[in-house]
Amino acid sequence: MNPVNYLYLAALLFTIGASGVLLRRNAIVVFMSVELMLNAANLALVAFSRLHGNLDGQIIAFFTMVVAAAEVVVGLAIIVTIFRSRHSASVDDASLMKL
Amino acid sequence: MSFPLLTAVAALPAIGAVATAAVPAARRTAAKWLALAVSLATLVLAAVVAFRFDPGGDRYQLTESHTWIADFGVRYELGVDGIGVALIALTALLIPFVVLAGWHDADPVEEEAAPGRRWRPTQGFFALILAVEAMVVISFAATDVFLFYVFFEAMLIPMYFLIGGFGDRAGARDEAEAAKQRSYAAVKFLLYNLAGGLIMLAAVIGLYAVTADQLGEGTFSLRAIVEARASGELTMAQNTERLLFLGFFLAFAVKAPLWPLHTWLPNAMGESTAPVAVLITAVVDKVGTFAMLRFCLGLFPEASAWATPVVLVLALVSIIYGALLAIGQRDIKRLIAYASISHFGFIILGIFAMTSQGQGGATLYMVNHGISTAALMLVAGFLISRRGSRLIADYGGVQKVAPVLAGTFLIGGLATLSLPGLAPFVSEFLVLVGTFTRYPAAGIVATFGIVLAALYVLVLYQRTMTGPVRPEVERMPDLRKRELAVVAPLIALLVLLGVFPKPLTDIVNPAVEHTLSDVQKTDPDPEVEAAK
Amino acid sequence: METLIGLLVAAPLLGAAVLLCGGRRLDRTGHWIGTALAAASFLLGAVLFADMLGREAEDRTLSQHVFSWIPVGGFQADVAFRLDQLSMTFVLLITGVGTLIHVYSIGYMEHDERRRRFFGYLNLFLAAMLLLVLADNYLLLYAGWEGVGLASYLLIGFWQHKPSAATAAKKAFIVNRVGDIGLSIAIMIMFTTFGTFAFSPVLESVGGTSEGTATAIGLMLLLAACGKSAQVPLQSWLGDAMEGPTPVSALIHAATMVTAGVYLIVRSGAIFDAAPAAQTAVVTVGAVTLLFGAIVGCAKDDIKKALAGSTMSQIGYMVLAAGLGPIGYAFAIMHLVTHGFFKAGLFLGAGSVMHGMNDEVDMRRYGGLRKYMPITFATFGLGYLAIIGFPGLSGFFSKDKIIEAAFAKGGTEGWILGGAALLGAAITAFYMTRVMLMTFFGEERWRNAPTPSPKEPSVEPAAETGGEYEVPHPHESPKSMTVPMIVLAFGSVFAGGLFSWGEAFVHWLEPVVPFEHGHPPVSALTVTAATVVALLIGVGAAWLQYGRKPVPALAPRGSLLTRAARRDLLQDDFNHVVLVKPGEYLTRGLVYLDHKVVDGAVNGTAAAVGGLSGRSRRIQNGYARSYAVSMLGGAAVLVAATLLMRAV
Amino acid sequence: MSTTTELTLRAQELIPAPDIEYGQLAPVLIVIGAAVVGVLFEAFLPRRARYTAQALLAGLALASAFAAVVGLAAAGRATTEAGLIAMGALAVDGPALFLQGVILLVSLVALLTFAERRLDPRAHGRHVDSFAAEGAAVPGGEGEKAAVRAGFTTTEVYPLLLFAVGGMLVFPAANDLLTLFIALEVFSLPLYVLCALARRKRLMSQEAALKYFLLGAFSSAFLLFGIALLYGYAGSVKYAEIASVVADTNRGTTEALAGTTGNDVLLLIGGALLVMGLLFKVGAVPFHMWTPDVYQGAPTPVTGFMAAATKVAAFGALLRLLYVVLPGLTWDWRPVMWGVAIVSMLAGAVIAITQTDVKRLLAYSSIAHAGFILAGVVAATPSGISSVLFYLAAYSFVTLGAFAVVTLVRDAGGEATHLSKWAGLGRRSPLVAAVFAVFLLAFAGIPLTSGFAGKFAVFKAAAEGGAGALVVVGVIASAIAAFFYIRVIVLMFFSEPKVEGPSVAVPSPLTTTAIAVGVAVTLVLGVAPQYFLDLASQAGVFAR
Repeated sequence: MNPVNYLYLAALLFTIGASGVLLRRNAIVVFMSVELMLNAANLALVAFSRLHGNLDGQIIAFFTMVVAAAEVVVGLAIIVTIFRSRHSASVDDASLMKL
Repeated sequence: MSFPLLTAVAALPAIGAVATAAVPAARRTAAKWLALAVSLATLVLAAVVAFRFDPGGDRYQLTESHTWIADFGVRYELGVDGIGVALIALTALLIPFVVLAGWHDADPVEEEAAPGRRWRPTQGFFALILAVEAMVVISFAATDVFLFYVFFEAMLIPMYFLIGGFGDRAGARDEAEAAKQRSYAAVKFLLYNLAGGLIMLAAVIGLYAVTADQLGEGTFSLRAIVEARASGELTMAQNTERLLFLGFFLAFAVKAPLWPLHTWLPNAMGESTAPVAVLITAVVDKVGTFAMLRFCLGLFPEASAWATPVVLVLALVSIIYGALLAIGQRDIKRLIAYASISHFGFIILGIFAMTSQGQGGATLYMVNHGISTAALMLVAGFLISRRGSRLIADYGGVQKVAPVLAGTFLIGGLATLSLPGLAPFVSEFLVLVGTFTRYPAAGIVATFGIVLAALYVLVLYQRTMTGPVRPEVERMPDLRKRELAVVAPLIALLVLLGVFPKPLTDIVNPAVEHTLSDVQKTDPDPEVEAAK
Repeated sequence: METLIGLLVAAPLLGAAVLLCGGRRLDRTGHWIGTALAAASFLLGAVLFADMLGREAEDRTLSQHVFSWIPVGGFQADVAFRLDQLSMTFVLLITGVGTLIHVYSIGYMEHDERRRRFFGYLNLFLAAMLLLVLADNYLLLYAGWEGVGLASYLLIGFWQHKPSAATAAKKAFIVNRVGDIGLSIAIMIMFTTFGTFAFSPVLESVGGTSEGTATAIGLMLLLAACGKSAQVPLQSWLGDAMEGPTPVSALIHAATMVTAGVYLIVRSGAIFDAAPAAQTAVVTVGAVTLLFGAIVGCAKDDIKKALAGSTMSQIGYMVLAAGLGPIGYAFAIMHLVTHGFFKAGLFLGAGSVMHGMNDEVDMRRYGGLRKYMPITFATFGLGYLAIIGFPGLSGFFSKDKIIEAAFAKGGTEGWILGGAALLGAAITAFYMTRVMLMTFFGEERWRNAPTPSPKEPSVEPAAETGGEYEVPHPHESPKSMTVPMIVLAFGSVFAGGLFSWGEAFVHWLEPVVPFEHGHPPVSALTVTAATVVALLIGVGAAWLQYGRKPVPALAPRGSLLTRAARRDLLQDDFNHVVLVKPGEYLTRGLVYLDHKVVDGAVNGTAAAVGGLSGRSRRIQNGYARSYAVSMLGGAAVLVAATLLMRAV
Repeated sequence: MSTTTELTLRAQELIPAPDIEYGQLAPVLIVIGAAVVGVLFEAFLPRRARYTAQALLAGLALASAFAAVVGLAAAGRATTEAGLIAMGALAVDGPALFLQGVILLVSLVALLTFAERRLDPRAHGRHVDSFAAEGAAVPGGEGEKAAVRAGFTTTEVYPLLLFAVGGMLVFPAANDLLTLFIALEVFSLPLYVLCALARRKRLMSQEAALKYFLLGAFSSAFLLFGIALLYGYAGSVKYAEIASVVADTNRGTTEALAGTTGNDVLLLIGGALLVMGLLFKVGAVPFHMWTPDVYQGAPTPVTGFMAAATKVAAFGALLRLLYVVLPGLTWDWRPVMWGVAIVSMLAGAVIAITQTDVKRLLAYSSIAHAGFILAGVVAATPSGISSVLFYLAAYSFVTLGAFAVVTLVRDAGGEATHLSKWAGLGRRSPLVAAVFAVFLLAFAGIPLTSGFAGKFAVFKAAAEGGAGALVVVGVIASAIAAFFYIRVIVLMFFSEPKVEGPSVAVPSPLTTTAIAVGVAVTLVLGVAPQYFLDLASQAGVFAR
């Protein structure tokens, strides 16, 4: 099947992820949506890599996974600290600073 | 490489400023004397400049030129023509009086003066005055547009602190309100001028772009640009030139100030102490009119000619409007401020009349107005400091208790209404004649200014000095030695320059001829060749 | 010799400088210094006069170039003097009368602690006035012109603690300034037209320019003259000027300064000759003023104000004469001189009366003073006879000539002018007789206390003595005051005769002031007769009114004209309504405008930016997700924009 | 035996072993290496020793890295010897070295403020710095109290700082999209953590971290997707090759490419997303929203570091991207950048007017300045590049200094950042107020300060690049901006001091040095900028 379809899928996933970020309150979920966007990018990379027949795309995908993992570490750390100090993982509750 | 005289004239007060600021908190008086000494030394240097200057010589003399910021094509280029000399002399001359007059204006109030406090208003006050002097001198001597711009802008900062930090405490009921009005005035002053300056910045950059585009590498050197224009290797598109001209002119019109960009001046002069007010109107504002003469006309002759009608009208409006508002004021210092607006109208009128009388008169006017306003404003300051009020209505019959004060005040006033025999008459009449020869209507309208001037001066004098003595002023002491030492020389100078202005005109005339040749204008010939 | 000219001016100037800067230590000697220097310059004048007489009529003109004053381009103003017969006449008048009045003031100002300053001002005036008449170019003349204005300002307001005095002084200066506009514009036109403003070149080359230009210059000069010489419509200040000490009124506002306008017109004769329209304007002003002043003079009860009105009217005569051209110039000057004598005398007399009546000025509070102050009576009387033109006295010669010249103008114009002059003569006789009678004859109205009247401002001095009234003890004034009066009286008697002895004066002036005989439609004798008749009528009427029946101590309401005349024919009310009030509204309006509109625009902009800021910062609502939205939106815009850019 | 050798041989011909110019990588390697060592310190050194050890280590590392950069520059790597290293992954050229130098100096100064521990009052007789005793402990909870009592300090900040610096060093030098992405993450992640570690106002600090993290991750997702699209467009992630495809030299080399390569939509969208990711780091409108909150919440030393260093790095990367990869697209991205620049200048200036918190104020001002710098970026001329380089150098030191001063003004609740508390500071401690005034004037672009020189350079470049309109807008924006800088000065000098106003803590030599350096640079670059302008203009050429 035409590899270009994978691109459409990737775009779709990316959009879903983005809208997840905008719509969900729970920090964890928001963060998962970001991960989804990253993976959408990965999919696109791999698809392109297939199209171009060179490995760069796949290599980047590997790197991305590592980065994502690193982000998870930092992200979760932050989110958990917040959760412990204000007993809520809602992104909207964290709005002390404004204007 | 001869001794950099002009740099020295600027550097001396600059160093003096730093030194004064460094005087420890406890030694206030020392700071005052130091400042006075420095300002006097500067005066001496300025005198040397005046003597070294040869009216018959080149257009710009005592020149210095070093690269400063090659990337911007900026050079540290100094040089004076007669106009510059006159104004540098004026500046150097007035500062000692400003210092002397402000002797006690910055003495800290008790609880501030408490030992151990690091707050040192006195040192700051005099240091700032000297700093302003240094910057003003540079901008009078700069023949590099960028260099001029830098100091034109930079001098706002010390002025800003002088206005906002050291208002006379006669403004409002309580110190808090006074402080509020002060900082309002200071901010207004700064923003007005900064805005003007930033517009000019755009024009300065534009000028660079133009020169860079046509001369290969951008330059700000006034002389280089003027020569290039003369030789035709630099030509500006009409619209470009006009836009650039406007950019420059706006900045100068704010500084001058020209109606309708004047509203900062009454606040600034009203809220600040008399010496600072003098500094504003007699020294700093002159940079504006001076720059019109040197940069607007020098760099953009065609555009200047193009703008002349509008400028003349605005100048006339300033003359009449300023005078009328002066008549309508209740506050002595604001009255003087509006009077100054009227006078700046005359100066600008003279500059754009494009005749040797007009521009020569305008230059003399800058000097004379500086001295006369200084005299009037400083005496007014002494008066206000005695009664603690700026309202005209709070005075009456002062001449009975303090005749000398009243007398000097009257002389200052008479100078302001340009009575023959006192310096301002010479310049004002020159401006009028110079304008009339080319624009009769404008000349006639401006002439009405002299009646209005008589009105606001004499009304002020009548309300404050004559009539029955009010109980509040009964105890009022007459002028003290220090104060007399401030006023007497100024008055002597007014008389001298009114009776024998020749030395000044001799210096100024050649410079004016050059400026006129920049704009390719010559005086209109008389219609009948009179039998001489 | 030339160098002496400068000294003429320098001497009194030095005096002024010394006296004004000298400080209290000169209080005891000040007045002597002042008088001495005035006398010195008179002597100088005399010396120069002698020298002048010693030379041929043609080369009597001396000129001295002192230094170059304002040299800028083609504009070359010099400090240079020109002493010819005309200016010489003035020099003698000014220094002579001036010196006398200095002497007089020594006595008159004896009890004033600011006497030193008074003399300083007097000297300042002399210097300025001499500068005015000696200048050889219009700009220097202008300097003197404003200088005398300043001196008059200082002297009118000499008693500054009196608000009325301060106001009068200010008014005088400002009205004069209005006139000065004329002079300065005239100079500008001259410079533009001739490239110079020195007398001789300008006057010689007037012919070269258009009549329009000449007319313009002429009218401007006339405006200046009106201001300085209190001619309609700029006469309103002279009446109030009487607030000044009486010597001042005598010297400045009768003898010398107020005649400067006449000098200006005569001096610029060539210009007016080239501009008939301007001449017509001059004669009109003259005629109107001589009647105006006379009428005002009839209604005033304040002795000085009455005399002021008369001054106005007499100067009207001079201006009229000056406007007649060569047939009148000389007589204008002649009347000017004689008037200088008798009017000064009259004022000094009035001063001496006030001196003896503890500063009462209301003639209705005088009466029967002749036996208390005989010398004053005598001198005043002679002055009176002179001014009404009693045959044989100086006023007669000068005034009569002017009336003749007026008729000689020819045509209806001549008749009108002549008639006006005649009428003026009659009225003069009337009001002067009135003054005379009310002051020196009739019963002694000053014995009983004044009935306070609301609409009489001039009882202020009496009011100063704290309400209850002490009867004055009229007495003759000290020598220092009477001697000058006597001298002046001599002048007022003989000057006229002397001058017209074989037209001596006219011929003396002729080299500088062109003269030609006027030919009145009727014989000169008829005119003279008519004049005499007119004066008899005037005297008679006055006697019927004030001589026969007693003068009421409180002014009767009087006819409409009388009341108008008391208020200077509503001049001030006119100015108030037409100029002052609108001016006040204008300034107030502008102050408001400046604050609300011009300044408001600036502050408004600032406020607007502030408001914008306040509103736009709400976008920053603290919610991370909304931030994300803006980012996404931004990204969308970015993408869209880039695509768009490629599309177009 | 023989098979293995055979395998290795085949592997070597399949995957050629990369040759790395370690010498030219030295700056990065030193910093990263030091960071790793720092982590080891955390693991093995006793608590007492850590602060000193870490601070020294970091200082040493940064200093020697800077030395290395200077060395490279001296070796002509900035000009004649400029080139690509690590198989084209990194560029060692003028802009890279210049910016790396700036970043290292900035970090060095920032390090001083990190190590400051005299400002906060002693806790249980121990000096404490501005970082939480134990980041993981609940604010105000038992754990925190215990940690404080035990005198814990978060010395991890130093390795984190070093990692961030390492990332930043790579960022402007990155010469392929992958390196770019990695570098971005490498310096972002430590920053997220650093933001969360304030000692006072911890809730706000954590909130700042959360916002920064989420939005940062969000933006880097966009960036990554952009990378993907560009890769799809060009079939490579190397700048040079993408550029050549854009310049359409080797269009359609292989059949496979035919479908996608030269599909400009991919290029345009990809480029836009990529640029957006960078604009986020720069803090340009409309991607600026995180700036105020994060600047306010983060520990002030960290804010200073971020505000200065991140901008430098991000603008470096942006410059390289726009000048090396997308020059063929100039006419596509330029108008867009115009828009962003204008909006940033105006919005930043306008919104700042009504701010009441010093740190937020500075945040908005930084947005406005991002706009000014963009004006130079769009000039698309060599002088544009050098002007931006100069501006970055000037700006970063002013910013550092300003935030350093902010750390000094304190009351019971820690730093007193609310403007109302700054009233009358000039009366109480003229020197500090004066210094801060100098920084504000520099921000406002008053002549004789570095701010003016930078602004002039940028506007001049813009004008020459034919962007006169930008100059005018910039001028207007500066006028508006001047208003709020002036406001602060008025507050400090012309209004009466509050009775229970904040006190100015007397700092240790560390912060003093930091501020002094800031002032010095501000004035030197203002009065005699020539030398540095030369440096910048020499460094204004990218290696391709």
